[in-house]
Amino acid sequence: MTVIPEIRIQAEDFNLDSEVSKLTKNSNDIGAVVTFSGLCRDEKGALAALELEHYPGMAEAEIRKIAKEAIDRFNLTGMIAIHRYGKILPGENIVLVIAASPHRHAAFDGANFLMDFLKTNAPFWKKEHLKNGKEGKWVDARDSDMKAASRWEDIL
Amino acid sequence: MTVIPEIRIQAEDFNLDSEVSKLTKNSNDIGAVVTFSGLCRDEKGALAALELEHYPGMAEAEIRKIAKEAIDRFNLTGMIAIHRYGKILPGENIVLVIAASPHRHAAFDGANFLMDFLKTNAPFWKKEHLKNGKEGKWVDARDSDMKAASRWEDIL
Amino acid sequence: MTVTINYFAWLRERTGISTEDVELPEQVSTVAGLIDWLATRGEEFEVFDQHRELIQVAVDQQHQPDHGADLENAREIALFPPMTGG
Amino acid sequence: MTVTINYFAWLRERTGISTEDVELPEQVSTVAGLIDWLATRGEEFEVFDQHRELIQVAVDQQHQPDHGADLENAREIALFPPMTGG
Repeated sequence: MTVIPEIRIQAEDFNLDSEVSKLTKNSNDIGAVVTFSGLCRDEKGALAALELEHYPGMAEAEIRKIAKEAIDRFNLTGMIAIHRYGKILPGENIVLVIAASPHRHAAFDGANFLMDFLKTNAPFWKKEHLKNGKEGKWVDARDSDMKAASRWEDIL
Repeated sequence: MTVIPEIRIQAEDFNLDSEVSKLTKNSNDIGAVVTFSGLCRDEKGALAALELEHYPGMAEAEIRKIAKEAIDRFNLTGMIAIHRYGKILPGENIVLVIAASPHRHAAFDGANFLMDFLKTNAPFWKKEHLKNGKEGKWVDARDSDMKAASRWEDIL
Repeated sequence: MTVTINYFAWLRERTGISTEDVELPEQVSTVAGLIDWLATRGEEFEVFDQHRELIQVAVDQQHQPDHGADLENAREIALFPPMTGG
Repeated sequence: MTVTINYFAWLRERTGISTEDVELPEQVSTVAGLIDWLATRGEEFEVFDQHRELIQVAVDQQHQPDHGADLENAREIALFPPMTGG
Protein backbone atom coordinates (compact mmCIF):
# COMPACT_ATOMS: atom_id res chain seq x y z
CA MET A 1 0.00 0.00 0.00
CA THR A 2 1.44 3.35 -1.01
CA VAL A 3 0.80 6.04 1.56
CA ILE A 4 0.31 9.47 -0.02
CA PRO A 5 1.12 12.44 2.21
CA GLU A 6 -1.21 15.41 2.21
CA ILE A 7 0.71 18.69 1.91
CA ARG A 8 -0.94 22.11 2.05
CA ILE A 9 0.49 25.63 1.89
CA GLN A 10 -2.20 28.03 3.00
CA ALA A 11 -2.90 31.37 4.64
CA GLU A 12 -5.70 30.01 6.84
CA ASP A 13 -5.32 28.43 10.26
CA PHE A 14 -6.02 24.73 10.74
CA ASN A 15 -8.02 22.55 13.10
CA LEU A 16 -6.17 19.70 14.79
CA ASP A 17 -9.12 17.35 15.30
CA SER A 18 -10.40 17.56 11.77
CA GLU A 19 -6.94 16.95 10.29
CA VAL A 20 -6.21 14.01 12.61
CA SER A 21 -9.57 12.42 11.92
CA LYS A 22 -8.82 12.45 8.18
CA LEU A 23 -6.10 9.92 8.95
CA THR A 24 -7.83 7.88 11.64
CA LYS A 25 -11.41 7.53 10.44
CA ASN A 26 -12.06 4.34 8.50
CA SER A 27 -8.79 2.90 9.77
CA ASN A 28 -8.23 0.19 12.37
CA ASP A 29 -4.48 -0.16 11.95
CA ILE A 30 -3.40 3.15 13.47
CA GLY A 31 -2.27 2.84 17.08
CA ALA A 32 -0.42 6.14 17.36
CA VAL A 33 -0.87 9.68 16.06
CA VAL A 34 1.69 12.39 16.78
CA THR A 35 1.00 16.01 15.93
CA PHE A 36 3.47 18.85 16.00
CA SER A 37 2.20 22.43 16.00
CA GLY A 38 4.70 25.25 15.58
CA LEU A 39 3.49 28.58 16.95
CA CYS A 40 4.59 32.19 16.63
CA ARG A 41 6.45 33.04 19.86
CA ASP A 42 6.97 36.48 21.33
CA GLU A 43 8.71 36.12 24.66
CA LYS A 44 9.84 39.75 24.80
CA GLY A 45 6.44 41.20 23.89
CA ALA A 46 7.95 43.31 21.08
CA LEU A 47 6.56 41.42 18.10
CA ALA A 48 3.49 42.62 16.21
CA ALA A 49 3.55 39.76 13.72
CA LEU A 50 5.71 37.44 11.70
CA GLU A 51 5.39 37.64 7.95
CA LEU A 52 6.00 34.37 6.17
CA GLU A 53 7.17 34.45 2.59
CA HIS A 54 7.44 31.26 0.55
CA TYR A 55 8.33 29.98 -2.89
CA PRO A 56 5.06 28.68 -4.34
CA GLY A 57 5.34 25.29 -5.98
CA MET A 58 8.76 24.49 -4.60
CA ALA A 59 7.55 24.83 -1.00
CA GLU A 60 4.92 22.15 -1.45
CA ALA A 61 7.23 19.93 -3.52
CA GLU A 62 10.05 20.05 -0.96
CA ILE A 63 7.79 19.20 1.96
CA ARG A 64 6.23 16.39 -0.06
CA LYS A 65 9.68 14.97 -0.76
CA ILE A 66 10.56 14.98 2.96
CA ALA A 67 7.18 13.49 3.89
CA LYS A 68 7.63 10.63 1.42
CA GLU A 69 11.06 9.91 2.87
CA ALA A 70 9.54 9.89 6.39
CA ILE A 71 6.78 7.50 5.32
CA ASP A 72 9.35 5.10 3.85
CA ARG A 73 11.82 5.29 6.72
CA PHE A 74 9.33 4.86 9.52
CA ASN A 75 6.57 2.85 7.83
CA LEU A 76 3.97 5.48 8.51
CA THR A 77 0.33 4.84 7.65
CA GLY A 78 -0.45 8.51 7.16
CA MET A 79 1.12 11.94 7.11
CA ILE A 80 -0.21 15.49 6.81
CA ALA A 81 1.78 18.72 6.73
CA ILE A 82 0.28 22.20 6.60
CA HIS A 83 2.43 25.33 6.44
CA ARG A 84 0.88 28.77 6.65
CA TYR A 85 2.12 31.89 4.90
CA GLY A 86 1.34 35.59 5.26
CA LYS A 87 1.03 37.55 8.51
CA ILE A 88 0.91 35.46 11.65
CA LEU A 89 0.28 36.96 15.06
CA PRO A 90 2.02 35.93 18.30
CA GLY A 91 0.34 32.81 19.69
CA GLU A 92 -0.99 31.75 16.29
CA ASN A 93 -0.11 28.53 14.50
CA ILE A 94 2.57 28.49 11.79
CA VAL A 95 2.92 24.83 10.91
CA LEU A 96 1.26 21.49 11.58
CA VAL A 97 2.75 18.05 11.03
CA ILE A 98 0.87 14.81 11.71
CA ALA A 99 2.33 11.32 11.58
CA ALA A 100 0.24 8.16 12.04
CA SER A 101 1.57 4.66 12.54
CA PRO A 102 0.72 1.34 14.17
CA HIS A 103 3.42 2.03 16.81
CA ARG A 104 4.27 5.08 18.86
CA HIS A 105 7.98 5.50 18.27
CA ALA A 106 7.53 5.49 14.50
CA ALA A 107 4.90 8.23 14.78
CA PHE A 108 7.18 10.32 17.03
CA ASP A 109 10.18 9.82 14.74
CA GLY A 110 8.20 10.56 11.59
CA ALA A 111 6.90 13.90 12.84
CA ASN A 112 10.28 14.83 14.30
CA PHE A 113 12.11 13.95 11.07
CA LEU A 114 9.70 15.93 8.91
CA MET A 115 10.04 19.00 11.13
CA ASP A 116 13.84 18.85 11.17
CA PHE A 117 14.09 18.78 7.37
CA LEU A 118 11.24 21.21 6.84
CA LYS A 119 13.26 23.76 8.86
CA THR A 120 16.31 23.47 6.60
CA ASN A 121 14.83 22.47 3.23
CA ALA A 122 11.43 24.11 2.79
CA PRO A 123 11.65 27.51 1.07
CA PHE A 124 10.02 29.76 3.68
CA TRP A 125 11.41 32.94 5.20
CA LYS A 126 10.23 34.86 8.24
CA LYS A 127 10.32 38.59 8.74
CA GLU A 128 9.52 40.26 12.04
CA HIS A 129 7.12 43.19 12.26
CA LEU A 130 7.61 45.12 15.48
CA LYS A 131 5.01 46.69 17.76
CA ASN A 132 6.91 50.00 17.84
CA GLY A 133 6.37 50.36 14.10
CA LYS A 134 10.07 50.02 13.31
CA GLU A 135 11.10 47.66 10.57
CA GLY A 136 11.94 44.27 12.01
CA LYS A 137 14.63 41.91 10.80
CA TRP A 138 14.56 38.73 8.78
CA VAL A 139 14.87 35.75 11.08
CA ASP A 140 18.30 34.13 10.77
CA ALA A 141 18.72 30.44 10.04
CA ARG A 142 20.07 28.59 13.06
CA ASP A 143 23.06 26.25 13.19
CA SER A 144 21.11 24.10 15.64
CA ASP A 145 18.54 23.44 12.92
CA MET A 146 21.26 22.27 10.54
CA LYS A 147 22.59 19.96 13.24
CA ALA A 148 19.12 18.62 13.99
CA ALA A 149 18.66 17.62 10.37
CA SER A 150 22.10 16.02 10.12
CA ARG A 151 21.51 13.73 13.14
CA TRP A 152 19.18 11.55 11.05
CA GLU A 153 22.08 10.40 8.89
CA ASP A 154 23.40 8.30 11.76
CA ILE A 155 20.09 6.57 12.32
CA LEU A 156 18.77 3.48 10.54
CA MET B 1 7.45 29.45 37.52
CA THR B 2 6.17 26.04 38.52
CA VAL B 3 4.36 24.28 35.71
CA ILE B 4 1.51 22.10 36.99
CA PRO B 5 0.56 19.17 34.74
CA GLU B 6 -3.11 18.44 34.18
CA ILE B 7 -3.85 14.72 34.60
CA ARG B 8 -7.28 13.19 33.99
CA ILE B 9 -8.52 9.60 34.16
CA GLN B 10 -11.90 9.45 32.49
CA ALA B 11 -14.32 7.26 30.55
CA GLU B 12 -15.15 9.98 28.00
CA ASP B 13 -13.28 10.73 24.79
CA PHE B 14 -11.31 13.97 24.44
CA ASN B 15 -11.01 16.77 21.91
CA LEU B 16 -7.49 17.64 20.72
CA ASP B 17 -8.11 21.28 19.88
CA SER B 18 -9.76 22.17 23.14
CA GLU B 19 -7.02 20.47 25.18
CA VAL B 20 -4.20 22.10 23.19
CA SER B 21 -5.78 25.52 23.43
CA LYS B 22 -5.87 25.25 27.24
CA LEU B 23 -2.07 25.36 27.07
CA THR B 24 -1.59 27.87 24.27
CA LYS B 25 -4.22 30.53 24.89
CA ASN B 26 -2.96 33.49 26.88
CA SER B 27 0.61 32.39 26.26
CA ASN B 28 3.23 33.91 23.97
CA ASP B 29 6.17 31.78 25.03
CA ILE B 30 5.07 28.47 23.50
CA GLY B 31 6.70 27.74 20.16
CA ALA B 32 5.98 24.03 19.98
CA VAL B 33 3.15 21.72 20.97
CA VAL B 34 3.41 17.96 20.51
CA THR B 35 0.41 15.71 21.01
CA PHE B 36 0.42 11.95 21.17
CA SER B 37 -2.86 10.06 20.75
CA GLY B 38 -2.89 6.33 21.40
CA LEU B 39 -5.74 4.49 19.65
CA CYS B 40 -7.31 1.06 19.92
CA ARG B 41 -5.95 -1.00 16.99
CA ASP B 42 -7.56 -4.04 15.44
CA GLU B 43 -5.47 -5.09 12.45
CA LYS B 44 -6.97 -8.59 12.29
CA GLY B 45 -10.58 -7.44 12.53
CA ALA B 46 -11.29 -9.83 15.41
CA LEU B 47 -11.59 -7.32 18.24
CA ALA B 48 -14.98 -6.12 19.52
CA ALA B 49 -13.48 -3.82 22.15
CA LEU B 50 -10.69 -3.35 24.64
CA GLU B 51 -11.69 -3.06 28.27
CA LEU B 52 -9.39 -0.86 30.32
CA GLU B 53 -9.17 -1.47 34.04
CA HIS B 54 -7.24 0.90 36.29
CA TYR B 55 -6.30 1.50 39.92
CA PRO B 56 -8.14 4.70 40.87
CA GLY B 57 -6.01 7.19 42.76
CA MET B 58 -2.71 5.49 42.00
CA ALA B 59 -3.23 5.79 38.22
CA GLU B 60 -3.52 9.56 38.40
CA ALA B 61 -0.72 9.87 40.96
CA GLU B 62 1.74 7.80 38.90
CA ILE B 63 1.08 9.73 35.69
CA ARG B 64 1.42 13.00 37.60
CA LYS B 65 4.79 11.87 38.95
CA ILE B 66 6.05 11.08 35.43
CA ALA B 67 4.66 14.35 34.04
CA LYS B 68 6.43 16.38 36.73
CA GLU B 69 9.68 14.60 35.90
CA ALA B 70 9.15 15.39 32.19
CA ILE B 71 8.46 19.07 32.93
CA ASP B 72 11.69 19.31 34.96
CA ARG B 73 13.88 17.38 32.53
CA PHE B 74 12.78 19.15 29.37
CA ASN B 75 11.75 22.58 30.71
CA LEU B 76 8.21 22.23 29.46
CA THR B 77 5.79 25.13 29.73
CA GLY B 78 2.75 22.88 29.86
CA MET B 79 1.67 19.26 29.97
CA ILE B 80 -1.66 17.45 29.82
CA ALA B 81 -2.29 13.71 30.03
CA ILE B 82 -5.69 12.05 29.69
CA HIS B 83 -6.14 8.29 30.02
CA ARG B 84 -9.48 6.66 29.34
CA TYR B 85 -10.89 3.60 31.09
CA GLY B 86 -13.80 1.27 30.39
CA LYS B 87 -14.77 -0.20 27.02
CA ILE B 88 -12.96 1.27 24.03
CA LEU B 89 -13.87 0.32 20.46
CA PRO B 90 -11.36 -0.22 17.63
CA GLY B 91 -10.36 3.14 16.18
CA GLU B 92 -11.22 5.02 19.38
CA ASN B 93 -8.79 7.02 21.48
CA ILE B 94 -7.21 5.48 24.59
CA VAL B 95 -4.72 8.08 25.74
CA LEU B 96 -3.66 11.65 25.00
CA VAL B 97 -0.43 13.33 25.99
CA ILE B 98 0.39 16.96 25.21
CA ALA B 99 3.72 18.68 25.79
CA ALA B 100 4.30 22.39 25.20
CA SER B 101 7.64 24.15 25.13
CA PRO B 102 9.43 27.12 23.59
CA HIS B 103 11.42 24.69 21.39
CA ARG B 104 10.40 21.69 19.32
CA HIS B 105 12.80 19.00 20.51
CA ALA B 106 11.85 19.54 24.15
CA ALA B 107 8.17 19.14 23.28
CA PHE B 108 8.86 15.94 21.30
CA ASP B 109 11.05 14.52 24.08
CA GLY B 110 8.58 15.44 26.81
CA ALA B 111 5.64 13.67 25.16
CA ASN B 112 7.79 10.68 24.21
CA PHE B 113 9.19 10.36 27.76
CA LEU B 114 5.76 10.55 29.36
CA MET B 115 4.38 7.86 27.04
CA ASP B 116 7.31 5.51 27.65
CA PHE B 117 6.92 5.63 31.42
CA LEU B 118 3.15 5.67 31.34
CA LYS B 119 3.31 2.32 29.53
CA THR B 120 5.40 0.69 32.27
CA ASN B 121 4.40 2.60 35.41
CA ALA B 122 0.74 3.60 35.19
CA PRO B 123 -1.59 0.98 36.71
CA PHE B 124 -3.81 0.17 33.74
CA TRP B 125 -4.60 -3.24 32.26
CA LYS B 126 -6.23 -4.11 28.95
CA LYS B 127 -8.52 -7.05 28.24
CA GLU B 128 -9.64 -7.97 24.75
CA HIS B 129 -13.29 -8.67 23.96
CA LEU B 130 -13.65 -10.64 20.75
CA LYS B 131 -16.22 -10.30 18.00
CA ASN B 132 -16.96 -14.04 18.01
CA GLY B 133 -18.21 -13.75 21.59
CA LYS B 134 -15.35 -15.84 23.00
CA GLU B 135 -13.51 -14.54 26.01
CA GLY B 136 -10.44 -12.61 24.93
CA LYS B 137 -7.12 -12.47 26.72
CA TRP B 138 -5.44 -9.91 28.89
CA VAL B 139 -2.89 -7.98 26.86
CA ASP B 140 0.66 -8.95 27.85
CA ALA B 141 3.23 -6.37 28.86
CA ARG B 142 5.95 -6.03 26.22
CA ASP B 143 9.68 -6.21 26.73
CA SER B 144 10.04 -3.46 24.13
CA ASP B 145 8.11 -1.12 26.43
CA MET B 146 10.49 -1.85 29.30
CA LYS B 147 13.43 -1.13 27.00
CA ALA B 148 11.84 2.09 25.77
CA ALA B 149 11.55 3.37 29.32
CA SER B 150 15.11 2.38 30.23
CA ARG B 151 16.65 4.29 27.31
CA TRP B 152 15.99 7.60 29.12
CA GLU B 153 18.52 6.71 31.82
CA ASP B 154 21.34 7.27 29.34
CA ILE B 155 20.09 10.70 28.34
CA LEU B 156 20.80 14.02 30.09
CA MET C 1 -2.41 -6.30 61.16
CA THR C 2 -5.55 -5.55 59.14
CA VAL C 3 -4.97 -4.40 55.58
CA THR C 4 -7.08 -3.75 52.51
CA ILE C 5 -5.96 -5.85 49.55
CA ASN C 6 -6.96 -4.90 45.98
CA TYR C 7 -6.63 -7.31 43.08
CA PHE C 8 -6.51 -6.20 39.46
CA ALA C 9 -6.83 -7.73 35.98
CA TRP C 10 -6.37 -11.51 35.90
CA LEU C 11 -5.54 -11.64 39.61
CA ARG C 12 -8.98 -10.16 40.28
CA GLU C 13 -10.56 -12.66 37.89
CA ARG C 14 -8.78 -15.71 39.31
CA THR C 15 -9.42 -14.85 42.94
CA GLY C 16 -12.90 -13.55 42.23
CA ILE C 17 -12.11 -10.65 44.57
CA SER C 18 -11.75 -6.93 43.80
CA THR C 19 -11.01 -5.80 47.29
CA GLU C 20 -11.03 -7.33 50.75
CA ASP C 21 -9.97 -6.44 54.27
CA VAL C 22 -7.79 -9.19 55.74
CA GLU C 23 -5.97 -9.85 58.97
CA LEU C 24 -2.38 -10.71 58.01
CA PRO C 25 -0.68 -13.46 60.02
CA GLU C 26 2.11 -12.10 62.21
CA GLN C 27 4.87 -13.83 60.25
CA VAL C 28 3.92 -11.95 57.02
CA SER C 29 6.22 -8.92 56.95
CA THR C 30 7.31 -8.59 53.30
CA VAL C 31 5.73 -8.71 49.85
CA ALA C 32 7.29 -12.16 49.29
CA GLY C 33 5.80 -13.38 52.57
CA LEU C 34 2.40 -12.01 51.59
CA ILE C 35 2.52 -13.87 48.26
CA ASP C 36 3.51 -17.09 50.07
CA TRP C 37 0.61 -16.74 52.45
CA LEU C 38 -1.94 -15.80 49.76
CA ALA C 39 -0.97 -18.91 47.76
CA THR C 40 -2.08 -21.09 50.71
CA ARG C 41 -5.60 -19.66 50.81
CA GLY C 42 -7.16 -22.18 48.43
CA GLU C 43 -7.43 -23.18 44.80
CA GLU C 44 -8.31 -19.73 43.45
CA PHE C 45 -5.14 -18.35 45.06
CA GLU C 46 -2.76 -20.88 43.48
CA VAL C 47 -2.14 -18.27 40.78
CA PHE C 48 0.12 -16.46 43.27
CA ASP C 49 2.44 -19.43 43.32
CA GLN C 50 2.14 -20.21 39.59
CA HIS C 51 2.89 -16.68 38.40
CA ARG C 52 4.92 -15.42 41.31
CA GLU C 53 7.56 -13.73 39.12
CA LEU C 54 4.96 -11.71 37.21
CA ILE C 55 3.17 -10.33 40.24
CA GLN C 56 3.54 -6.62 40.87
CA VAL C 57 2.75 -4.97 44.19
CA ALA C 58 1.86 -1.48 45.34
CA VAL C 59 1.90 -0.65 49.03
CA ASP C 60 -0.22 2.38 49.90
CA GLN C 61 -0.28 3.14 46.16
CA GLN C 62 3.52 3.12 45.86
CA HIS C 63 4.82 0.57 43.39
CA GLN C 64 7.34 -1.84 45.01
CA PRO C 65 9.53 -3.34 42.30
CA ASP C 66 11.20 -5.68 44.82
CA HIS C 67 9.35 -8.58 46.47
CA GLY C 68 11.57 -8.04 49.49
CA ALA C 69 9.75 -4.77 50.25
CA ASP C 70 8.56 -4.30 53.81
CA LEU C 71 4.83 -4.26 54.67
CA GLU C 72 5.24 -2.47 58.01
CA ASN C 73 2.37 -0.04 58.63
CA ALA C 74 0.82 -0.87 55.26
CA ARG C 75 -2.87 -0.04 55.04
CA GLU C 76 -3.63 -0.70 51.36
CA ILE C 77 -1.89 -3.34 49.29
CA ALA C 78 -2.55 -3.88 45.58
CA LEU C 79 -1.58 -6.97 43.58
CA PHE C 80 -1.56 -6.95 39.80
CA PRO C 81 0.14 -8.22 36.64
CA PRO C 82 2.58 -6.03 34.70
CA MET C 83 0.88 -2.81 33.61
CA THR C 84 -0.32 -2.39 30.03
CA GLY C 85 -1.64 1.16 29.81
CA GLY C 86 -1.22 3.70 27.11
CA MET D 1 19.73 31.96 -22.70
CA THR D 2 16.60 33.59 -21.25
CA VAL D 3 15.70 32.57 -17.73
CA THR D 4 13.22 33.64 -15.10
CA ILE D 5 14.93 34.70 -11.86
CA ASN D 6 12.98 34.85 -8.59
CA TYR D 7 14.32 36.66 -5.53
CA PHE D 8 13.09 35.96 -2.03
CA ALA D 9 13.27 37.54 1.43
CA TRP D 10 16.06 40.14 1.84
CA LEU D 11 17.37 39.44 -1.68
CA ARG D 12 13.96 40.50 -2.98
CA GLU D 13 14.00 43.58 -0.74
CA ARG D 14 17.56 44.63 -1.67
CA THR D 15 17.13 44.18 -5.40
CA GLY D 16 13.58 45.50 -5.36
CA ILE D 17 12.65 42.64 -7.71
CA SER D 18 10.39 39.65 -7.11
CA THR D 19 10.78 38.08 -10.50
CA GLU D 20 12.33 39.02 -13.80
CA ASP D 21 13.12 37.45 -17.16
CA VAL D 22 16.74 38.01 -18.09
CA GLU D 23 19.05 37.11 -20.92
CA LEU D 24 22.12 35.50 -19.32
CA PRO D 25 25.49 36.35 -20.88
CA GLU D 26 27.02 33.35 -22.62
CA GLN D 27 29.88 32.99 -20.14
CA VAL D 28 27.44 32.40 -17.24
CA SER D 29 27.17 28.63 -16.97
CA THR D 30 27.18 27.92 -13.22
CA VAL D 31 25.53 29.24 -10.07
CA ALA D 32 28.83 30.88 -9.06
CA GLY D 33 29.05 32.56 -12.47
CA LEU D 34 25.47 33.80 -12.14
CA ILE D 35 26.21 35.34 -8.74
CA ASP D 36 29.36 37.02 -10.15
CA TRP D 37 27.36 38.48 -13.00
CA LEU D 38 24.42 39.60 -10.83
CA ALA D 39 26.84 41.46 -8.52
CA THR D 40 27.89 43.65 -11.48
CA ARG D 41 24.36 44.83 -12.24
CA GLY D 42 24.45 47.91 -9.98
CA GLU D 43 24.30 49.07 -6.41
CA GLU D 44 21.19 47.13 -5.44
CA PHE D 45 22.93 43.94 -6.58
CA GLU D 46 26.08 44.40 -4.47
CA VAL D 47 24.40 42.18 -1.88
CA PHE D 48 25.32 39.19 -4.07
CA ASP D 49 28.98 39.94 -3.54
CA GLN D 50 28.65 40.96 0.11
CA HIS D 51 26.73 37.87 1.21
CA ARG D 52 27.88 35.40 -1.40
CA GLU D 53 28.38 32.55 1.09
CA LEU D 54 24.81 32.84 2.42
CA ILE D 55 23.10 32.76 -0.94
CA GLN D 56 21.06 29.66 -1.72
CA VAL D 57 19.95 28.72 -5.21
CA ALA D 58 17.21 26.58 -6.70
CA VAL D 59 17.30 25.67 -10.38
CA ASP D 60 13.91 24.70 -11.75
CA GLN D 61 12.75 24.41 -8.14
CA GLN D 62 15.55 21.98 -7.21
CA HIS D 63 17.76 23.21 -4.41
CA GLN D 64 21.45 23.30 -5.47
CA PRO D 65 23.60 23.18 -2.33
CA ASP D 66 26.79 23.70 -4.39
CA HIS D 67 27.56 27.00 -6.14
CA GLY D 68 29.36 24.94 -8.80
CA ALA D 69 26.01 23.61 -10.03
CA ASP D 70 25.40 23.80 -13.75
CA LEU D 71 22.75 26.13 -15.22
CA GLU D 72 22.44 24.31 -18.54
CA ASN D 73 18.83 24.32 -19.77
CA ALA D 74 17.66 26.16 -16.65
CA ARG D 75 14.34 27.95 -17.10
CA GLU D 76 13.62 29.16 -13.57
CA ILE D 77 16.29 30.17 -11.09
CA ALA D 78 15.53 31.25 -7.53
CA LEU D 79 17.92 33.08 -5.22
CA PHE D 80 17.31 33.29 -1.50
CA PRO D 81 18.89 33.36 1.96
CA PRO D 82 18.95 30.23 4.15
CA MET D 83 15.43 28.98 4.76
CA THR D 84 13.68 29.65 8.05
CA GLY D 85 10.37 27.84 7.83
CA GLY D 86 8.56 25.78 10.43
